[in-house]
Amino acid sequence: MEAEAFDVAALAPLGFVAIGALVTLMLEVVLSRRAFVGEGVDPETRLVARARIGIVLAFASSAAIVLAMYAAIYQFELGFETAFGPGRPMLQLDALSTFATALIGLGALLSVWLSITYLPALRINHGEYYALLLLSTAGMFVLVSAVDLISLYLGLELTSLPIYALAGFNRRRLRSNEAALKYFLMGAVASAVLLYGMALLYGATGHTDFTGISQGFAGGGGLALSGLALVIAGLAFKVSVVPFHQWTPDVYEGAPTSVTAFMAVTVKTAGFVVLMRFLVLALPEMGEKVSVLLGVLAGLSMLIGNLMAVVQDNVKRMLAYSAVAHAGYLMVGFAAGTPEAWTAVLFYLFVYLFMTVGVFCVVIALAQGGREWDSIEDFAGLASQRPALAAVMTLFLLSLAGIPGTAGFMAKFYLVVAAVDAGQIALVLILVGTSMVSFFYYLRLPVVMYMQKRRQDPDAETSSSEIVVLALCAAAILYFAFFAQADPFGTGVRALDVAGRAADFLH
Amino acid sequence: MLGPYVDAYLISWVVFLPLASGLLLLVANSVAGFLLRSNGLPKVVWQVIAMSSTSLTFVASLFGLWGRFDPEETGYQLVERVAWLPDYGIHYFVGVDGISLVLVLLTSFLMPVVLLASWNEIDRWSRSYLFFMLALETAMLGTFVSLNLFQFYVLWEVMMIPMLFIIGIWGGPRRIYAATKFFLFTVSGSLLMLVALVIVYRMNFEQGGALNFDLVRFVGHAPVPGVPLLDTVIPATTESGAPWWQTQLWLFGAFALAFGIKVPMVPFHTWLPDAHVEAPTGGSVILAGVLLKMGAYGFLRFALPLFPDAALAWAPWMTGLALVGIVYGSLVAMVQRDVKKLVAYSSIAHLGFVMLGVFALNLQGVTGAVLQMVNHGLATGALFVLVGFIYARRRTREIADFGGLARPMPVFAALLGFVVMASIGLPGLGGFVGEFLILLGSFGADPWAAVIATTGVVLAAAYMLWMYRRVVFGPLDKPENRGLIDLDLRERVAVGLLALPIVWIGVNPSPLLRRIEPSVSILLQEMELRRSHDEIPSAFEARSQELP
Amino acid sequence: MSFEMFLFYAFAFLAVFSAVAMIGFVRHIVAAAMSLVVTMVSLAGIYVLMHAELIAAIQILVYAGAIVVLFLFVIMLLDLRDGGLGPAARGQNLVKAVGVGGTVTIGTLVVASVSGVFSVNPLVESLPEGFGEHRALGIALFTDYALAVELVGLVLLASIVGAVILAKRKID
Amino acid sequence: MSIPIEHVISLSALLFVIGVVGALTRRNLIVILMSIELMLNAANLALVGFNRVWSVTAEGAARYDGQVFALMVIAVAAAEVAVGLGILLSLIRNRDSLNVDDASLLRW
Repeated sequence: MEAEAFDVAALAPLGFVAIGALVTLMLEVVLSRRAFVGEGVDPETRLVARARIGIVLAFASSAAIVLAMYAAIYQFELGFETAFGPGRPMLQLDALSTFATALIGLGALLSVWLSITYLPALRINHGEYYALLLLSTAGMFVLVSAVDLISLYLGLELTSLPIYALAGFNRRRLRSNEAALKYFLMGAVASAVLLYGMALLYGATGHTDFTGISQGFAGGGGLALSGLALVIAGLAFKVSVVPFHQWTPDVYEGAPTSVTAFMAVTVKTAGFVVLMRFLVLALPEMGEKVSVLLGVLAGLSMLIGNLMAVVQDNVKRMLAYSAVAHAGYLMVGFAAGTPEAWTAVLFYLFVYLFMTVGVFCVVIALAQGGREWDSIEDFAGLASQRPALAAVMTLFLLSLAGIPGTAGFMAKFYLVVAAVDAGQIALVLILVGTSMVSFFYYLRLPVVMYMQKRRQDPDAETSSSEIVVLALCAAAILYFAFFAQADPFGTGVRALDVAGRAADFLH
Repeated sequence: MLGPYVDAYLISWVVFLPLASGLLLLVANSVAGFLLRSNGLPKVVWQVIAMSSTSLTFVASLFGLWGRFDPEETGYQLVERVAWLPDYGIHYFVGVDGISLVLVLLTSFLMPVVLLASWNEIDRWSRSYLFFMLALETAMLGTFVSLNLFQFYVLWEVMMIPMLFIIGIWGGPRRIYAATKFFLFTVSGSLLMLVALVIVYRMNFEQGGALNFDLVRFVGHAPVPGVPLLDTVIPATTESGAPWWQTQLWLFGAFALAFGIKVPMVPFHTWLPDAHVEAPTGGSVILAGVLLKMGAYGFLRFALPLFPDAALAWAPWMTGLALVGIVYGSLVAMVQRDVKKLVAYSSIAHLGFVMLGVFALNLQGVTGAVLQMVNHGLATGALFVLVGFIYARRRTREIADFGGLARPMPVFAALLGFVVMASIGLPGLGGFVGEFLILLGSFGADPWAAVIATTGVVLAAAYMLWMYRRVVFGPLDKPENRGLIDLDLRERVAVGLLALPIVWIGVNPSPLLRRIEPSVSILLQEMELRRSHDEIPSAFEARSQELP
Repeated sequence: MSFEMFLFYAFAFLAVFSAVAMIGFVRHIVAAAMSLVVTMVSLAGIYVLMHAELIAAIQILVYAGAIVVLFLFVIMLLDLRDGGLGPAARGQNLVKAVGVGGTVTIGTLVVASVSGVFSVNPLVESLPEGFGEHRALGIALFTDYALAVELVGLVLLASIVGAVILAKRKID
Repeated sequence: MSIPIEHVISLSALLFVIGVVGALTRRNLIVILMSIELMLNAANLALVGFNRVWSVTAEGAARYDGQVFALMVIAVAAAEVAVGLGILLSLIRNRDSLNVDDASLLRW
């Protein structure tokens, strides 16, 4: 492959968030210097000062992310298409990578907004939070454009290391420590497995870039196949597909909720996009075997995710298993492996972002007094006290369940159409059957919110940043429920077409 | 000024008017509070808004739809079609034929009556209640007029959400259980239908058709009368070499599950008594009056015409289930001690009649089934309304707690007697015509089925009259019953409004039949045309050439 | 057997032996860390044999010099009285047994498949001049792989920030 | 003569398996971390070994994919250990045990 001239502009999104991370680090130091002269400041003043600094940092990070998203969208509109690196292509700039970059940027942006009032509420308002979040976002930007095993591995580590730290960010809370530990240990093992798989692929094909691997892969052979299996296993861990999902419930529950929201949407997006690119570029004629393997993973994830979610009493845990189930739905698209399926997967990820951020935002809006209100009983009678919050929560849950009238249904619908088209009837039936199971647990929250009496009376209020996030997510879910493919406001953008353009990266 | 728009989009106006006023209700309180500087307006304001919008909807459907509907013309009328998700062949596509017309009228008629009847029943969150009722009306009307499979599915599922909340928030003591059960049964049942829809859609495409979810082929401005539904050739069995999931037998099964749960047919009926007993009066009436009709309507509109071979193959089984429903429903109704539960089980029996008529697959049977849907909606609705009135006075529905109500409440007794007669199918009232046609059709299809069904008629008379006797006659031995106040004007008007069409249909059913029959006969022709005899592929080609 | 081969097997034995010792039968955690050092150094020796001098040097610098020291530092910080290891690998339940078995199987598969694969691409006997020396590798690093080096910089930054915030003694 | 690549890869596989076994069976957190390091080292050995096979391009120029990859992995491993030990320390502050099984708040 002829390497293109190294175009620094192509790195703009990555550059913006990386610089943003450095700026927030510096800013925190400078601002806290000014705020805490001397040790004699009383704790109350310190807290207030911290909260103010946190807002400044959040704005700085938002600015960095918005710039990155703007750059990505600009690149997408212009239809850039280069594989680049200073010498040999490491990253690929194309519709898929810019689409995913914008999507991940959106997830990161919403997570930053979620954190503004949540961090002070849990008393973990430290500037490093935003820097870590931005660094992880940078890692995902690398991940979604990686066309080489080396950049894939580095992107993965850059994504994961900050999240390990973020998961343990609530240092006073044992649960948070343990979540971080568990995520770290299992993640490190998974990435070692992935690395070993990469080494084997390299050995079998003599290349580390995806196209080189696809040329060398011809015919497979035991070495290449076992390498492939290990790589898929390593990536499956990141997107929490059964049987590599064991970390999910504990980490979702233990990590601070804003971190959970962040990783639930962005890591999943990045992981699925890189898996997609790897499968399509490195295995152009994805064999029957790989399809069957992915199908088995999909079926297991749907079954186990949905069944386990039914018995959970903690909302975050339940959502973790539901995340496993959704990973299974997405894997159905992977098993189908047609261009329509890739489009459906990307659209699903897009919609999934709003539903998931929205749901976790409601959990965050309930947090107060340094404690999370995340057991199902904590939601009882919410509708009588905070009706708007209960209403949007119901909307998000219905969307996750895939009830018509929500964007979640459209996403599932496109997936089903693509899978039927590819003849994956067995998987579609599993999808449908497990969706029936999922109604049980998604329905529980609306039922307790609307039909039971309020037990506790926290007088928390939804902060304005949370209102913005909730309104945005709810509006998006309603809008894309009806206009996934239409353009009633004449913006010239139709969501499904955008996803289709992004999925068309192979030609 | 709006005239031309109203003309061109008549159905949409009817369908979306309730939802629009419902949304108005949601925002109105804050707006009014802001403008008038008050803490919201009294409940009666919201009730008046809801009442007037539903009444307007009824008037519009009566004069607009019924008035402009041309009984001479077969096929769909007043059609509207707007691109929605065009790349997937999904359109906002509505239109009415005789079958949907009467059901639309039934729905829009019941809604204001229900609101009137349950005027004082809801005492908390009444604005939300009215919103859910209005949203429910839009969803129901939209389902009846949908001519696009996808749109139908979406509305079909969306319909359950308001009902879930109506039962779950304003229902009786076991409301959470009942609401959840109702929702899970009906929503999960339809998921397989979605898969079947998608499969049919793909098959249509693979056979060279467009990517299309429209039920009828759309030519020019309006669908040509009698045009085939979706030009797809669906093999009857796997013998043609098709994979199992592309055969009519399986696809029909998926549809039948969704519709059968909704009807409800017997093995899937268990959600119904719970939902009815726990629901507030308004919910019960709508549930019995309209929602149950959705299942039978779905069979007529979608399952039969799309899968005629499978419908024939399944017909004996479905007839059997319908008969089981009739007999079982009647027998269980007989031993009920709770009036509402009794009415709920009688609904199962009545819907068994409807399904019997549908699967007679002949003109009398199907016409009778459609007519019976209307009758059942009116009569059972009135029964639930009356039960609601008595429950509001005594806070009990146990038959044993009553007795001798004729003395303190003569008007109530008279109206209940009338409605019971209507429900039994007394000649001269609506129920008689429908049941008679069904039995006639069923006799033509299978005499034995008609014979068994007749026992259902007898049983219905037995349990209804027995209930009536125990509630209204006999000694007035309970002291609580002595001081009961008779129905007031509002209540009399509500029941009277329901009684009016019952008499009208009984005396003069021909305006209804004149509109239902042509549509039914087209439907049956359609089925015959699409039967996959061996020459079907050539017939398919011929049809494709016929149409541009 | 050439001297080179002898050295390879010697290093290989040392590496495997100390690795097994680390996870298997040392009693004190410091001894485990020392076993890790031995493995690392043996691997460095093997790298030299395979014309990867720079890697060998870095292996010793980073692993023996930095990583294991970090381990020892933490061990010291924790002040473990009993060596902290407890009874050697006890009670493996079914899941773990399956996991281990699966991995061993994969390993065996790999080994078995190795011989077949390399018949198509035999070992290159005549390596280019100066293969694996610091100069050649350095040039490759800062031309073809410059982007990767930048990314590693970010990874290290992230880990520093993360480690500091997690391990800092006092936070408010 | 040079070392047969099969032997190098077998050694690497063996070390990897030892690492996996250690990570899965040991209960001491620090030993688990060490086992993970062992796994990374095994991968490095494979990368360097395979680089010996794919050492020249068709034109005869040297190729360093594997060795560069190995270098990156060494750096990343250091970063990983730093974060891992950081998590360990913050955990130990709240709970005085190094045993995995004591992490019982969250079910394993």
